[in-house]
Amino acid sequence: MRREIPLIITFVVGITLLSSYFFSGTIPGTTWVLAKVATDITGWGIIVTAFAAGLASVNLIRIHAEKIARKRQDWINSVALVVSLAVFFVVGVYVKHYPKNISMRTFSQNIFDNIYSPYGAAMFAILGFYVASASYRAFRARSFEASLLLGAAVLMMLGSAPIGVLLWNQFPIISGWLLNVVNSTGQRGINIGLAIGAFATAMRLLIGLDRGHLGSGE
Amino acid sequence: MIWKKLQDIDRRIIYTLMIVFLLYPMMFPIGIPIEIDATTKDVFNTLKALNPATDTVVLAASYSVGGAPDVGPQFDAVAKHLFELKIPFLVPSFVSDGPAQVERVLARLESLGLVYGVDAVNLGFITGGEAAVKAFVDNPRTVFIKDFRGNVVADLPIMQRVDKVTDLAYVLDFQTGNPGYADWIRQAPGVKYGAGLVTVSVPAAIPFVNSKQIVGMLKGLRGAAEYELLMERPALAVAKMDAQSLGHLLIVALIILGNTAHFVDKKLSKK
Amino acid sequence: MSISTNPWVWIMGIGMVSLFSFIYKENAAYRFFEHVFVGAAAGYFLQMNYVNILDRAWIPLVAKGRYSLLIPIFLGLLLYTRFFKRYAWLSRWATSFMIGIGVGISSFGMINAQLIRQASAAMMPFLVKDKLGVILWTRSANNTLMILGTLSVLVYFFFSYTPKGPVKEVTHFGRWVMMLTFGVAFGNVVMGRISLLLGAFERIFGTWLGLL
Amino acid sequence: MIQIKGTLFAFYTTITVAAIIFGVLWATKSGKIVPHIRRIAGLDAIEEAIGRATEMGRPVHYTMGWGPLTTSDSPQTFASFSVLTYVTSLVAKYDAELIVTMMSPQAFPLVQELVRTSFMAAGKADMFKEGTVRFLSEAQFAYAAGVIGIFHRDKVAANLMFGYFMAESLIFAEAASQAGAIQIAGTGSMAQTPFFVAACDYTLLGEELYASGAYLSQDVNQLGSIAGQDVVKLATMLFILCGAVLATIGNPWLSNLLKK
Repeated sequence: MRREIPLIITFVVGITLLSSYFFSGTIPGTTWVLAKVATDITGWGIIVTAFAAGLASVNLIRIHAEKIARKRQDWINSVALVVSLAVFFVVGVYVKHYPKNISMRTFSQNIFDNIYSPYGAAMFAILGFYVASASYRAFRARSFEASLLLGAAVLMMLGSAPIGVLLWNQFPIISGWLLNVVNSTGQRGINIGLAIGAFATAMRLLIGLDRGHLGSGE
Repeated sequence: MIWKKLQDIDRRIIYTLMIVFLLYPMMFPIGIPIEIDATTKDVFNTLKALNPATDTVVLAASYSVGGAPDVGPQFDAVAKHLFELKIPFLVPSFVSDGPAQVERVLARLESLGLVYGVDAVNLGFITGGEAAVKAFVDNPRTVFIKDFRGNVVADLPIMQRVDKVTDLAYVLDFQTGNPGYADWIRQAPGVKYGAGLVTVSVPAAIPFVNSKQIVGMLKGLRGAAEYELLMERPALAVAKMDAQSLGHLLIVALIILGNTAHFVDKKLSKK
Repeated sequence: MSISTNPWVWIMGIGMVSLFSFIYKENAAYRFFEHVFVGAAAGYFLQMNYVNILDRAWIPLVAKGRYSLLIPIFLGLLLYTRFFKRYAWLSRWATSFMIGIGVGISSFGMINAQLIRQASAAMMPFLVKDKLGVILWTRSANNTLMILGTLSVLVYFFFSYTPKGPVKEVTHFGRWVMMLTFGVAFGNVVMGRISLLLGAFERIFGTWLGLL
Repeated sequence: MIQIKGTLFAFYTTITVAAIIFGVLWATKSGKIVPHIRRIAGLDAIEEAIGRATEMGRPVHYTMGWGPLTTSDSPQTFASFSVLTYVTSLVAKYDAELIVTMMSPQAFPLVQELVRTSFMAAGKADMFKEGTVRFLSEAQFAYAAGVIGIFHRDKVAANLMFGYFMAESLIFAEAASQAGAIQIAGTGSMAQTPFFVAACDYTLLGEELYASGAYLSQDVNQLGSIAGQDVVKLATMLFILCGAVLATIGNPWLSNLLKK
């Protein structure tokens, strides 16, 4: 039973959603409208996910609470983590329940605009540096395949920046050809393969042939 | 010796050079001209051809704060354009960062005369990714219960224009990844769909543009710069394009240097 | 412009520079702001999910009597059985429910949007003629390259067959097409990544330090 | 129930593809077909990477990226589960240290369970600790910030990345390379593969991610499914060729069929 019920749940939910793409009307033998049932199920998924987020946060808090309690190395940082978690959570919940409290709203917008948003932007922007060091490090014409990678990348860079056309007016044309013809070709081939692989994986789960995720049979 | 060393420049030197090459043109712009791409014109012309009396547009805010420098300027430009054209737009967010960023854009437009709830609405965030896109497509009017400002969505005047997803003249989706064009294409096949993409997603999206599943596309910051030029209102995005150019040149130069060093060194050591 | 006097902007600026400092070396300032950021994001998302439960489950249940919502609430609560060894297995009901959604939602799109649409997009004429019947050689060459390229990539992805002889050459060609594709994607992305950096510089050197 | 317009062809394709896969799978199960999977270098390298980490006394880091369960990218997560099961068994065998960081709250309970039971199956239940599977953040770059912090502080020697990734891919790949870790990656996200190719020691391309479960476990169900996928690919190729030939002679039959 412990393994059968989860398999049945996956099958029923999966089949219902899949059929809703092909059929409209009611589910045979019931008065339930298929499209409505499918919408409900996806909506429920959102709710279950929200509960899962709570569970995952417990893990985060437990790891850091332990660090603080045992005064492990860097425990001050763990305090910072827990405090900022608490502030963001409490402020958000407060604003949700009292949306008319202007000073709290301003505070909430401020921590979003000056902590959450720019820090995310900073981490993302690190990519600007990494893309430079990665191209320098990785783009060596060591083999024929590596030369193809390198050549295509350099031509693309020269074609897509506004300065490229000033250096040689054919750069945007070459990069356009690479993007529309060569790139489309490769993407298409890989995409078709991926679609088949993903579909087969999904089908195995639907039928219950892959059950590694259910753990051992306890 | 020197060739060996050049093959392996300390990455910190590269980083420092990057900072210099990008900061300089930002402080002292050069003014390199920009050509406008056809996919950008598609977005512009699609919006321009709409009828303010009957048509409503969706500007989905699915861009994270991290990707905002690439996609945010597109959203700013298009929202401003819609406001000038007097075409009402709904803004649902499919990533949690969306609503707070949209709020800033709307506040700026409100100071210019936009009427909230009539011309535009910040619907707020809905979680679930692709499932959320599907939920919105199924019920664009009722899936958001309260908007980001706490109003009941169903009561807003703008919502009376929309009942089914096919009532929407155009969906323009600003995205930094997930959910994005692939999810919309799968879940909303009957909708005229355009994409404001983070530059990284562009190559993967090209096959869908060619197959007309995506109609109109803005490509990263450059797309925003082009859009600003089409509106004849060059702003922030245009200003940053010079820095882009120099950054590219630096990286290309580094690659050439590294490879030259690699080959010269190989040749010398063979002798 | 001059340097900002707004304390919020200072919190932003110092945090951003500290996070950036990682590229030179992992250090105490990075570590501190990393933890602040991870905490902030966790709190922010937790709050978002709280709002979701409130708006999508609790309020419709209590105010509108939509009792079917008891199902996802029950499933969501089952996840927490993990803290009680004896009942931990019940949490699989919830996870298998989510897996069912993933399976149902992905299968159609994979076949329809990805397999069929992409395969049919590859069905281009080998020879393209204009209205007068004159063969357009460039377009024909491009089309032929695209069809054969797509097929070679697919040949590379045969797993239960070890390529030999001419087929091996085809898989090589498939790999070359892929390498070019990856090069294109990488080169194209450089621009996007630089614009992120510019956005960050705008905040640090403009908003905070007032240099721009 | 009424057929929705425009989905007829997709419906029959779905049925046909599923039938081919299950048909070949059944034939494999009953021993009629014995598929041999061609070599996938990146997967062979996993054992070497874990062995090296053990020698150095430093941990192995595993991430499945976004790890979604309820979207179209979820099959990548499921493929990653198979790889993680294999990695965990190797870690147990070598007595190495494993750190799995998670971004997906959906997959988090599953992964915790998966790692715990894999350790138990290897008779090393005590190797599983609260910190083995760590949830860091649902926010993409907060997660990235946390992960690269761990690379440096815990001195990760091997970095394994399998699953659905977005922009954080290059942050991980570059930061781990600076920390001196050996890296193996596989993803179905087309846009990220180039970064893995450029910055990692081994990268699985495209569909190879979906073949890894079969390759590593040699499980008969998965092997049969891989063989079935190959048949579907062959059929698709013939289909494309026919379509191209028909398009060349100007016959619209196939393209009309597709619209049904």
